[in-house]
Amino acid sequence: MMKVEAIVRSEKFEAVKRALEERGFTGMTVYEVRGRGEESGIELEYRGHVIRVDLLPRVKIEVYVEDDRVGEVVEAIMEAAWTGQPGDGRIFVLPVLEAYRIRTRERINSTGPGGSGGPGGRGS
Amino acid sequence: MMKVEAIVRSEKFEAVKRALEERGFTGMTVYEVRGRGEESGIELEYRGHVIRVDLLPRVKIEVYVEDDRVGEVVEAIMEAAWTGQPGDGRIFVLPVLEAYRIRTRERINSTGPGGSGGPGGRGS
Amino acid sequence: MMKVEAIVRSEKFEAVKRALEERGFTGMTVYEVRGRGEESGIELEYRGHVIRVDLLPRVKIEVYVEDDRVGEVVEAIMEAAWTGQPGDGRIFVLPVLEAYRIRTRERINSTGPGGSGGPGGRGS
Amino acid sequence: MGELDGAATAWILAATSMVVLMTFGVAFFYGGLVRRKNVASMIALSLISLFIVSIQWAVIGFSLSFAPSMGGVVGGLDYVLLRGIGMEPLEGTSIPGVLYAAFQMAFAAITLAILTSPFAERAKLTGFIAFGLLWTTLVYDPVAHWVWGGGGLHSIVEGLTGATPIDFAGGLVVHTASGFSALAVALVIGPRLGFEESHIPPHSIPLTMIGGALLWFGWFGFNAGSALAADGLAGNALLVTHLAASAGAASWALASWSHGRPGSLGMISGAVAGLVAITPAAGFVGPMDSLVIGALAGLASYKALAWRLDRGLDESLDAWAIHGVSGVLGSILTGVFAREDIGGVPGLLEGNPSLLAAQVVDAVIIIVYSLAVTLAIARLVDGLIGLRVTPTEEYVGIDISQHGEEAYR
Amino acid sequence: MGELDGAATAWILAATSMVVLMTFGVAFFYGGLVRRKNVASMIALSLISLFIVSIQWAVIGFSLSFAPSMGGVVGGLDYVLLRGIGMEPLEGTSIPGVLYAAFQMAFAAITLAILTSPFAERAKLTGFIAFGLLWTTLVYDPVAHWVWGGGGLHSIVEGLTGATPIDFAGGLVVHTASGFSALAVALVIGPRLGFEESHIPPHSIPLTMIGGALLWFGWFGFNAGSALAADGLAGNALLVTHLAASAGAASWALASWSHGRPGSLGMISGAVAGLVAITPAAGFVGPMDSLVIGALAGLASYKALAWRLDRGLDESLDAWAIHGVSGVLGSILTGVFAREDIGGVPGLLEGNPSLLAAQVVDAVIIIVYSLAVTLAIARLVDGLIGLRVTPTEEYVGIDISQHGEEAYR
Amino acid sequence: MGELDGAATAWILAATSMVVLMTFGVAFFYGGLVRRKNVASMIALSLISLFIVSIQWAVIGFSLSFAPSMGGVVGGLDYVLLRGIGMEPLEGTSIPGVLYAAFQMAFAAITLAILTSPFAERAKLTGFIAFGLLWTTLVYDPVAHWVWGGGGLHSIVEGLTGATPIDFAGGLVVHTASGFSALAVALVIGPRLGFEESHIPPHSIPLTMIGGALLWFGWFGFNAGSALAADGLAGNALLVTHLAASAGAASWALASWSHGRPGSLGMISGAVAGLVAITPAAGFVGPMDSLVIGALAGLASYKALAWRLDRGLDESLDAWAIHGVSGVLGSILTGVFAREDIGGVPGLLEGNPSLLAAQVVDAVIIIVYSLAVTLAIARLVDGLIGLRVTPTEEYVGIDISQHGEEAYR
Ligand SMILES: Nc1ncnc2c1ncn2[C@@H]1O[C@H](COP(=O)(O)OP(=O)(O)O)[C@@H](O)[C@H]1O
Ligand SMILES: Nc1ncnc2c1ncn2[C@@H]1O[C@H](COP(=O)(O)OP(=O)(O)O)[C@@H](O)[C@H]1O
Ligand SMILES: Nc1ncnc2c1ncn2[C@@H]1O[C@H](COP(=O)(O)OP(=O)(O)O)[C@@H](O)[C@H]1O
Repeated sequence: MMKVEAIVRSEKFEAVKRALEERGFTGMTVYEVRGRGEESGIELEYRGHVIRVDLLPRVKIEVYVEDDRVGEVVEAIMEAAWTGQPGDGRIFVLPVLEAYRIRTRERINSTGPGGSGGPGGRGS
Repeated sequence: MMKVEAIVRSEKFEAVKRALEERGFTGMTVYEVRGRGEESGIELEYRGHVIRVDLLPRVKIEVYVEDDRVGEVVEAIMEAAWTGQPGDGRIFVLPVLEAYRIRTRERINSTGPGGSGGPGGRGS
Repeated sequence: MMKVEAIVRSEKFEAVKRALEERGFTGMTVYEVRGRGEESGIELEYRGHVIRVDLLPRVKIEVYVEDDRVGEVVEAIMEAAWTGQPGDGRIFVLPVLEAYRIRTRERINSTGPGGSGGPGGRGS
Repeated sequence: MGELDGAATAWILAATSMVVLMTFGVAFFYGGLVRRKNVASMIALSLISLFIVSIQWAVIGFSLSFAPSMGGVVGGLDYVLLRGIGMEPLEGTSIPGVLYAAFQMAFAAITLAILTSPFAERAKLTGFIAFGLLWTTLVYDPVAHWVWGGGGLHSIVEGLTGATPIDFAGGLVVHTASGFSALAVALVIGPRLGFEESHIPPHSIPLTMIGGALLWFGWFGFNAGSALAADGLAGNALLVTHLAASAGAASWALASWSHGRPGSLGMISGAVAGLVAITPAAGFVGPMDSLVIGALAGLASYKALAWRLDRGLDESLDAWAIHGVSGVLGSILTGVFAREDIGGVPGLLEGNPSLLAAQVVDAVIIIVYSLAVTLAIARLVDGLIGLRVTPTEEYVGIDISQHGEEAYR
Repeated sequence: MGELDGAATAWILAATSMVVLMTFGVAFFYGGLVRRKNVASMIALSLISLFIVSIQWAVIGFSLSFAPSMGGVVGGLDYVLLRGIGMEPLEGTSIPGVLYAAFQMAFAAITLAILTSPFAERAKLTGFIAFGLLWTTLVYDPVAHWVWGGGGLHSIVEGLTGATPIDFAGGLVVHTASGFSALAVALVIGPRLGFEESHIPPHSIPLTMIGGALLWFGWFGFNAGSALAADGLAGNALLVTHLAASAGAASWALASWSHGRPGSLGMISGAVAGLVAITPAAGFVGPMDSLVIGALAGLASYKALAWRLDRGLDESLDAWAIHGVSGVLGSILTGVFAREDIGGVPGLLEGNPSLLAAQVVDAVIIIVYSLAVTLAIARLVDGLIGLRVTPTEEYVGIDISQHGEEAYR
Repeated sequence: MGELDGAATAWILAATSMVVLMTFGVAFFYGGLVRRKNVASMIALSLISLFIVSIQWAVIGFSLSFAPSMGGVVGGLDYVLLRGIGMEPLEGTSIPGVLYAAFQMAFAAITLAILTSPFAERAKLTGFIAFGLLWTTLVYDPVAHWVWGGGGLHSIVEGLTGATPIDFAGGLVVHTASGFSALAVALVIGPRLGFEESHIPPHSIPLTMIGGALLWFGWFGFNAGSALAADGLAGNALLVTHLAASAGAASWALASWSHGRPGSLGMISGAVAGLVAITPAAGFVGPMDSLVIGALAGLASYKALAWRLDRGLDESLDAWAIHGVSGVLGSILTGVFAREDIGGVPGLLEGNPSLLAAQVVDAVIIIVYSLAVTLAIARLVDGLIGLRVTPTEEYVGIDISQHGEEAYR
């Protein structure tokens, strides 16, 4: 199992959610963050002064997903969140060692990190 | 060292905190998120229409813990957060490569990811 | 590529941001969390009662960075966030398997987790 | 008809506006005390109280309360649709009839708003509206009639005790009736999900404080307006109202201090308790009396709140502990402290025990009536329509489930 | 000069204060409806309206509106810098001249505040200030002069229809003018970035409700204050104002209920629609009329809002749908419901069709004038200074880009 | 005893309510400016000021301020416990004695609330209460006595300058006294932890704006109420109050614009500076004067704020820069602009330099007295009880450490 972390524009969040839904990924956890990329924010010129607005609101979406479907999730997000302008965001994939569903108290990941099999057994 | 990420019901947070405390896990970082699982939210029927409330408030709890105590943390959360209803949440375990305590400027993890030993030495 | 997660005092955040900037790390994602460390919070004495304020506001900073620059990031944060008092915070380093920039739709990590090379190829 | 007094009219124009604003005060006071998922709903319940009661009042409520009595039980239908209420003063008053009707309308509206407390975070919208219309018609209007409209209650009480009970601005009509009715509703509607397990904390103290500020401000219109004149009695009512609020805030703060820390919510709750308790007394007692009344009210409501929490009773926002308990207390203390040179009626301290007796009997009758009729209405509506949303809707929050809204983004 | 009436003065002192507070009501009402990155800006636009219009008013606006007419088009310069306005009443009034000027000033200020709606989340500060000063001078002041200042419009309309149009408290001057001007601005300034793609949700319903509360409260000063006396007419205005608000809230709630859930924002919007519609009528119609007027206004504004959303028109906070549409509707319905025994003028229902005709013609003239002149001003300012920030600034938010502030931490 | 004037009473009933609301205005104004961990505390400090000063006032404060003088220094004990204050007017007034006491009480309360500024985010609750009671008794009450209560200061100043100093609504008593006392407290209590290192930003601009709205509104009661009548002078006070606020907002906006962006906080701060400066002048100057006074106040307070920031002085919420500085400025400008035809006293511009001299001397005396006595009280309380929480408590926040509350969830 892996964890996909995507940082996207707030106004693109609905589109991303829909894109994931369409491909059958309903599970997700989201929260609001502030961030900036390599351009180090936006510059506003103002009567000679320049002010740099460096941390802009973004939404962070986390999706835990089986290894073999990571590519689909990344693609869905990438397409839906794209505008082509600076600030579109990033997607990162992290390894997950174990996963549990609290309601059923079962372990739910079939594999360990990196798709290479791993310490976890199939829970359900 | 590993990182345990648990997404639980907001109203269960106090119970989870207590359960962790009781077992000696005082360190934690928490924040509010919104999420949904596989059921893709809750449906409300309303005069013929159905509206789907898909992102419900949850609390995300993060606990960084030595490899050999991960099981205890998972179990404590699992028990305290459980109601048996959809929406109880998930727990994920991620590997941590290095860990530092800022106050003492020391490295604090004894092992690398996945309990397999690793690049980090014991800091204190 | 790796992910550096730092939990620091809210009032130190500006200093940390500056320290990272100075070393050329502009990219970051931040959000507000509440947390406590091993001391399990702060005790306030009050007319005989003691109340324990256990979750204090902190800022969590996430920086995704190439493996070979992790040390620099950790050091920058460590120095800027330090006060020597309990509550200074922690830094953790997690492995990242894949990374993408949405705007250019390219994969941006040169290596997999732990600096050991990995499944990802260089994107740009 | 009376003769129009311009100064009185000027003041009651302002006072009526202030009392209308109080209903929003309740909205924000209560709104801050619930969780963020229910704040729009909590505010909406007060807003709905304001507009449905106002319409009911124009159609029939004013008539049921203030028209010539049908057998002492309720007002007749003479003023239905505000017929005959015009720009001239009604008999015995010196402000325009339309303004008198408007002033009284604002009282009726806020009374239902106070009663939204036990509906907090679980009200089914249709159920609340049905309940509210029935309650205003069957509880508020008759009680207002008995106390202020020339209804028969007072002659009964007078027969029993030898004194006419007094209620300057609605300690019984507004606060006792709504407070005890809240208790009845709480019993029928049941506690919120999760109430037993963990404390449900307020989501915004500043919002509650904004509500408290509007209440304190508006209460001057409420009490000093009840003089229906711009004279010394109105001035006295204003001063004692403010002092009782201050003393209530202080005594609640001290009471909670002895058990822990004095919270800002406690202080504002104590102030409201003081305001409630001085309401029946404002035209009958003096400044020093009002300090005592306010201080006692702060203590009494503090204890009542602690008691209902101990009992596990989810009368969620304490209409009972604050409005009910301090309303009764204030009515009784009016019987103790009333001064002949202020309101023309001597109380116990001036050697007139029968007023105290009248006050007690009056309060008991109104408590019993409110509890009984409200229980019946709540049960009826709960059976027919439902007072409460489903557990899933409650879990998601009333804002989304009943109003389709999210309060904050 | 008239003789000073103390009671009238007492009431108008309070009423003026209340109308000033309404401008803050607009600030918070609008502020809650925008995204958090623009809330300080949205509040600031109303605050700026308040202080620039007030200064303009003292310098020249009062004179352009109320000084003896220059050819019926606009007031002369007799009262420039408030020359000659003192503590004695002006001809035909019974309150101090300074107070009259202050009361009218508050009306001028809130009118521009209402018109900040289409500037929401994209206003360039310099552009707005230039626009605001021009608009107040070229639209508000002449229109106020025509309707209230003895200007020539009314004699023209009277010539056409045989009746003098009536506008008790500014249904046309304040609400229609600002509402239709908002439409014109929206056409020039264009929709917000992202408006077409996704719904832009309000960031704080409680803040909007606080604004709504202050509006409802202040409106009593607005309408009942327009009687310029503390008498039966003022009382009537207060009562019908409240009832129309209630009916508007109820009818909007019902209308939205039939399509989904009745939101708290809908209820308060309906209340404002009712308040707008009763504004021209408040001194001419009775309580039952006001229930009808308010209910129709709630429906009309609800439909208008739906229509402009369908059309993809980003008149962002609905000054047009609420103030414009219900302002016109109320003016017309005044022609229908006016009662001779209340305001001295019979309407259609009392067999006087010419009043209705006069009301319609008056409304049409003011709509056309407002649209045309506002379009011209907006285009001019847009060309010279710019009404709108750059896309980058809009993306970052107006609070940071125009004010250098973050509203919340 | 004077004769009761109904119209004056009607207006002062409303005005007193408005001034009480202002204390909540200060609460929200200040509350928005602190960090979220201290907002409940900041609001509570104003609320505590309101209720402890009100009780003190009823017990002894009114007597110390307004009873027949003890040697010109302070009022005697004739009115202790409000003895002898009844429903009839006091000598020389035409409103009920109880209402006069209530109106003045509201002034005393808000003065201490203004002075909570340097306690922000670090006040120890017990220390603040002790300080507040001492300060009101030893600073406010005597100063009020000197200026308004027939105390001896004015005859001394008159002896020195040949003119009696004037203070219409409390530019010196309320604003100068509290503002300079805030400076003294700031010196004793010391800066907040972290103040030197980084800017401490406000957590909610909307909350501060709500406070500002209530202040602006209430100030009409404050200034126009100080006429103690519903007449032309009250009307003049209302108009000049509004214009000064407008000009202050405008001038602060322009001043900050020349250095960066004009923030909404700057505009509302400028408005408050204008309101402060017109307070002593409101019954003595005309509308055009008030524009000048307001504009100068906006500039002066802007500069004063910048100066205290440069000096690293943590007088946290700028009671000194806004109330202190503009209070003195306004008092002095009253000596410049006073017009005989408005308030009966000519100023410098009408050829009377001695009034200006009297105003300056009066201000200096009150500044020196406030600074000296407040320093002594603050040191005393700091030594005996402590004015400030421990660093740990400060770090955690005053809401939790002093009140056991969290403001938001
Ligand atoms: N190195 C990084 N570490 C952490 N977060 C980052 C990093 N780079 C980008 N982000 C996050 O991604 C968001 C979008 O990045 P940005 O650089 O603006 O987009 P782009 O991909 O166009 O360069 C940022 O606001 C920030 O939250
Ligand atoms: N695949 C997933 N990716 C990210 N977060 C998830 C995922 N599945 C569940 N969650 C998080 O866990 C929470 C609870 O999940 P839910 O499905 O409602 O519980 P259950 O375990 O009963 O199915 C969700 O609100 C969401 O925040
Ligand atoms: N074991 C842990 N798991 C998760 N978060 C932790 C853990 N330990 C500390 N933290 C986070 O780091 C913050 C600072 O920790 P703290 O213990 O106060 O500092 P110190 O390093 O001085 O012990 C906490 O508020 C919490 O958010």
